[in-house]
Amino acid sequence: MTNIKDPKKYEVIGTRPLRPDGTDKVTGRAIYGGDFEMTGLIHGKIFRSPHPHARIKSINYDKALELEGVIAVVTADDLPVNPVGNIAIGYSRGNILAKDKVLYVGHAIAGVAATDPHIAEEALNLIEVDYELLSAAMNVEEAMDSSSQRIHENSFMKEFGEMTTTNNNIDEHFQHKMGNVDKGFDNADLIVEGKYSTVMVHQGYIEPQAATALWRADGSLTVWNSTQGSFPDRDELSNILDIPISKIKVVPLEIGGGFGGKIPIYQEPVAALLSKKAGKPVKIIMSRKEVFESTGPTPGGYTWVKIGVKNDGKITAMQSELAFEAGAYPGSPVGMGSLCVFAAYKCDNQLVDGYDVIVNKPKTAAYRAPGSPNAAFATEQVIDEISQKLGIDPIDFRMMNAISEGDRRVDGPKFPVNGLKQVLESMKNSPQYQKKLEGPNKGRGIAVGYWFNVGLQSSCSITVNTDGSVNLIEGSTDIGGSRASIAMQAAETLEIAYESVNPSIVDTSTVGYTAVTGGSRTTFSTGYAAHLAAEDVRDQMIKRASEIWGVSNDSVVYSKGQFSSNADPELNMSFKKLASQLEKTGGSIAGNGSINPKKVGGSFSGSICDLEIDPDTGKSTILDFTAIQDAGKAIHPSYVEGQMQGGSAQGIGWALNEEYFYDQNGIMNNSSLLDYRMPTSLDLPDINTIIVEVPDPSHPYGVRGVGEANIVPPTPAIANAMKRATGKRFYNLPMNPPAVISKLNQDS
Amino acid sequence: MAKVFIPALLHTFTRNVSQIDVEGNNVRTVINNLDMEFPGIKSKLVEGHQIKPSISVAVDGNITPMGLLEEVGEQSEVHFLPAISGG
Amino acid sequence: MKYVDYERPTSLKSALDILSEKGDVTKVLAGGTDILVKLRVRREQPDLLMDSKEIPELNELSFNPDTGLTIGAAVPLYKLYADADVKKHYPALVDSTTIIGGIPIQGRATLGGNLCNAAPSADAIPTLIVLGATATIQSSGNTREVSVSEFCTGPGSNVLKSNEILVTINVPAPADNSAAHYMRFIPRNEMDIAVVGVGSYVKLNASGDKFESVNVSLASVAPTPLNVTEISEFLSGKDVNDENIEKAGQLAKEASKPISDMRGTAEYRQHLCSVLTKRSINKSIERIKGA
Amino acid sequence: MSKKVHVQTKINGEDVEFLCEPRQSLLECLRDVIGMTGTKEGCNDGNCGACTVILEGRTVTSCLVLGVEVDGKELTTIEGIADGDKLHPIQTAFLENAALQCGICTPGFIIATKSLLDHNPDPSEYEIRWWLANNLCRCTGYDKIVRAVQDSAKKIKAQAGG
Repeated sequence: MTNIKDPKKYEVIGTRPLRPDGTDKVTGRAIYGGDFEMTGLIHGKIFRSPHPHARIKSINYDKALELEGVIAVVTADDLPVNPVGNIAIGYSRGNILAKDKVLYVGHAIAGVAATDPHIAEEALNLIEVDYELLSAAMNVEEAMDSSSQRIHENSFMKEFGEMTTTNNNIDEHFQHKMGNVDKGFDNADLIVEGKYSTVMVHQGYIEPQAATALWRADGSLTVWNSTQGSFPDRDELSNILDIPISKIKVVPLEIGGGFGGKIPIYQEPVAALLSKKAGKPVKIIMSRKEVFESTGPTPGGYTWVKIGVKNDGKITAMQSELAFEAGAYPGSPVGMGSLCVFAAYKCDNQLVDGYDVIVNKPKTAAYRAPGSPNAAFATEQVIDEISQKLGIDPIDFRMMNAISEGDRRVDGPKFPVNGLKQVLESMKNSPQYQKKLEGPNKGRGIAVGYWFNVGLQSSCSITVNTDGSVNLIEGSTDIGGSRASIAMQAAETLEIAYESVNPSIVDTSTVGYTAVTGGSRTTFSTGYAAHLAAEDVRDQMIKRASEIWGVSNDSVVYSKGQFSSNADPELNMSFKKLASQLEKTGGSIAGNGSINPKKVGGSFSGSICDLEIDPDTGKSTILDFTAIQDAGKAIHPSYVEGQMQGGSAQGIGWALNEEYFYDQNGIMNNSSLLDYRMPTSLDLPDINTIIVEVPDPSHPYGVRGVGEANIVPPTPAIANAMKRATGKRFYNLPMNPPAVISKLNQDS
Repeated sequence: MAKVFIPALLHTFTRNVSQIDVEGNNVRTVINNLDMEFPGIKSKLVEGHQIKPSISVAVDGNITPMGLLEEVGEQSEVHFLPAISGG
Repeated sequence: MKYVDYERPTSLKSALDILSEKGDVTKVLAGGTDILVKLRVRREQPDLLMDSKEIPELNELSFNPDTGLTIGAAVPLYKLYADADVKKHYPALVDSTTIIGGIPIQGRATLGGNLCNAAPSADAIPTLIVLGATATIQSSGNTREVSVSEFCTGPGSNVLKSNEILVTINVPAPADNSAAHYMRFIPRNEMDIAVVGVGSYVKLNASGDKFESVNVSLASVAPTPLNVTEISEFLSGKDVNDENIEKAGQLAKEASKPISDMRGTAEYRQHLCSVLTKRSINKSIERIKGA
Repeated sequence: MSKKVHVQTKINGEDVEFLCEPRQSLLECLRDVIGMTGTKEGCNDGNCGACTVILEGRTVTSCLVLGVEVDGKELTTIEGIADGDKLHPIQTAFLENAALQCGICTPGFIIATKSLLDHNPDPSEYEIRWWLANNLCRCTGYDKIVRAVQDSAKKIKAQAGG
């Protein structure tokens, strides 16, 4: 276990250097997925289902093929045959190109490639599909009703991986149990419960999915795309197309935002199949409508929470039931929601049940701490309700019940060292919380949120240049400035200037396996791998110095870029000087780092929101907002603040105006950036940030991933502020103006 | 003696025992010994000679990619959790 | 988007010739910020796009204290709300045109386009209606005037025949003791479509304590922008007081025929009709008193 | 058969000619016909601002302009903001204030900021947020972008010896 260097003596970590890829991004030279060009490139479009649930009786694309300029058309028949009994691969391939049934509006049915995008689009209108319409289940309540149409006819509810005999639209039931909740509720003085529902929302990245695929005559496939994980894409392409990994190379280009939504692949296999038929590279860029209807939003659903507490504020029992929309195929984040729903609070009696429910909507994907915001929208309001009833300050009440190191999570393992209490203290002492909020129709709400963060595999290599600079080769695609935060860790370990580290993000054939850019792991795991690669280089340089000086390896000391030897005070050489002599003294030096961290510290975050309601129109204005988060150690503070501000903005949008609005035919009406209302610059105040630093001992520099936890508390904090401003508890999202007015008119 | 925690959904299988001390220096031997106490539980946790893909194993609170090979210390705690992917 | 031809006539005559020859398969293009969106989703599929931006008569922007304001159909919004006379005499037009779309949209979009697009939620049409504006329409050999309140015939449709083009929008000279105002409600602070929009025009008597004439027009609560004549009848001659303004709000609510959609429920829109009508009338009164 | 139109325009001070079909937007012509991919596409219906360029002195969303409409007109795109290899103060300010994370919206914001500061050299925070409201960003929450615009105004004033 590397012990953490004394943070006060860091040279590079904690500073705010310019990111290495910045110049290209502010001059328009950076190449994103859609910017990729290649000789012989043709363009693809995808034909998608207009129905939420239907059997495909026939597909006819003869007319499309005859259109001048159209080169190839593919359907599910062009995918490998699914081996009998392997349900999982059937689901994966089914979401790429529908087979036998379409399960949501926007479900891909066929791909067309043509000499230009307009011709490909016209060809879509010449494809004829014969459907047999089926009734659709559009939310968890409808889908869980036993009378509802089965979406996957022969699937049975699973419990802990075991198939039960229950045949309904619930794919999996999760359960965590600790102590005895009934006993806990019996000796509670006060019990508060509530069912809180959220609606499907989208990550909202501004760059639509874009990918180009070239399937060569020798059977090798190269894909250039915007992605959150080039290696996971390679694995999934191999899985779906049934070709060996050795034949596939994924070249990640710059990515225009993802937030979890660009972890899965969608058009890459279709572009690959079209390229195979056409013998040319095929580029497919999604329209904004396709991004909304055909990628992976985060689920709606409900979270019911019941908490028992003694009059002195001690929690005695906590129970929850969560049911989230999986979308058309299993795999909603209800498992993660079940883990986070009570994460912040210590209690020996807990029972949590989670249901992963299939509905006729796009298959959900990760969206920044997936599942945790949905759960917190319930828990943090029930906690707020209790603190109001007991007359205890909401931060004090949370402090009294906050978990600490060694307390058990509901699924069993003990919490490692964490910064929840420090976050709560910072919230209490924050300028905003200290400031009085007066006047009618105004309210202040607070909430806390948790995300457990993940480690997963990362690999880096570092080569030393003759001028003393080093090349850092890594595989983590850079969404939010992680090139800088990873290079800073390598520079700190090598004790050279940050500017001497040239990071480059390379394709899947040039660096060791590196998992997804997600789960708040990039600065944590890939930074750790860069640190190990830097240590490897340092040790080799020390050995080389000992050989040049003819002294023992142990006598050589390296500090602040200088090699010296205890054996002879005269001996002294800079990193730069030694680097210039490598060729002549045995050859250039390259170091490697590979890590799959077992121990990963989670991150707690808090939000404070002051808002004002216009009682006539129901419109709310955020007056002041503060985000607080435990970063362990902020490597590049500007980008940590950026994550906190970005997560808060998404949380505010989620709370106030964002929703998938479906009509009664199961069709999304607002699949445009006009009517899917994400906050504009005019809708948000300045977002204050307070970084708390409780180092995670399982990382050489104490880093905790900060990418996700910050999106969890904004929605409940806003709901708690709404309660103070209107006197009403909001059980549904979004809390948009019509919802506020109908709440205000409820009893007056 | 490692302290093994039984997942809630398997409690009906273990006569409602939620926690039991089991001999074993790695996850494989712990599960084999557990199966002696509660015959058939192994088939719930292991497939072929690997932990089931839908399950992950945590030793002392850390989810391990090593599965059955992960070492288990004298005072270690072992949890079987539903596998969840990154955020 | 289907293949389409493009022509850019530089005289009104040549434009009218094109329209009389193939007007039924032609769409007149001004700013394009509405039309291009419709073409891409194939709500319209013309064979020809005729660009009107180089036609001199459609680019006129002039004010005469007696005859009022003449606005060419192709004048971009940013030019309109930057014009000194418009800012001075027609602040309600500035209210409307500075909130259409956003800054880049206003760099292209035109008042003529907003009117011809005839969206029930258009922000400029209620203002033109309450100001009593008229539209000058020409075809080869014929010119006619249509009151803006009759111009829209349904969601996205208007009175123009296929051989006709909108040349100018004409707004009467402002009367003494009068003012107009436009406001809308949107969930976001920008980049949104009116859930409800209200244009109001008020003319007070000399002493300012009685309404002489009032016009109120609503957006997004009927298939076309709605001219609430009941309010004009009720308020004319009435005292200027909260009770009468409250009643006007009630009349607006009753006149509205909103639908429920992704931007708001019918019930919520009716509620807003009364709230915004009261606020807009009061704003018009403030403008008179402030002048 | 689809006929193409010959368009002559001036982009970032240089004469540029190209052929395009009337249905091709200015955005598509810049990116796919001329090969200048600095201007980005986020929605193709004027709602995100990622495709903002300056046409005849006004910012416009180039996805709602046709290529044929810029014949004889003058354009400024992100590729023309820097002065050779010297970054414009706005570009430097965006980097120094970490006002971008993924960067897809950055070209649109820099163009909109340039146009704002040309029209209003010393804008208030409200005026900045109003002028930039057509440019959506999902990563930053806008805070550091507003700081970068304020910083740009100072840098430009300093550069002009103001």
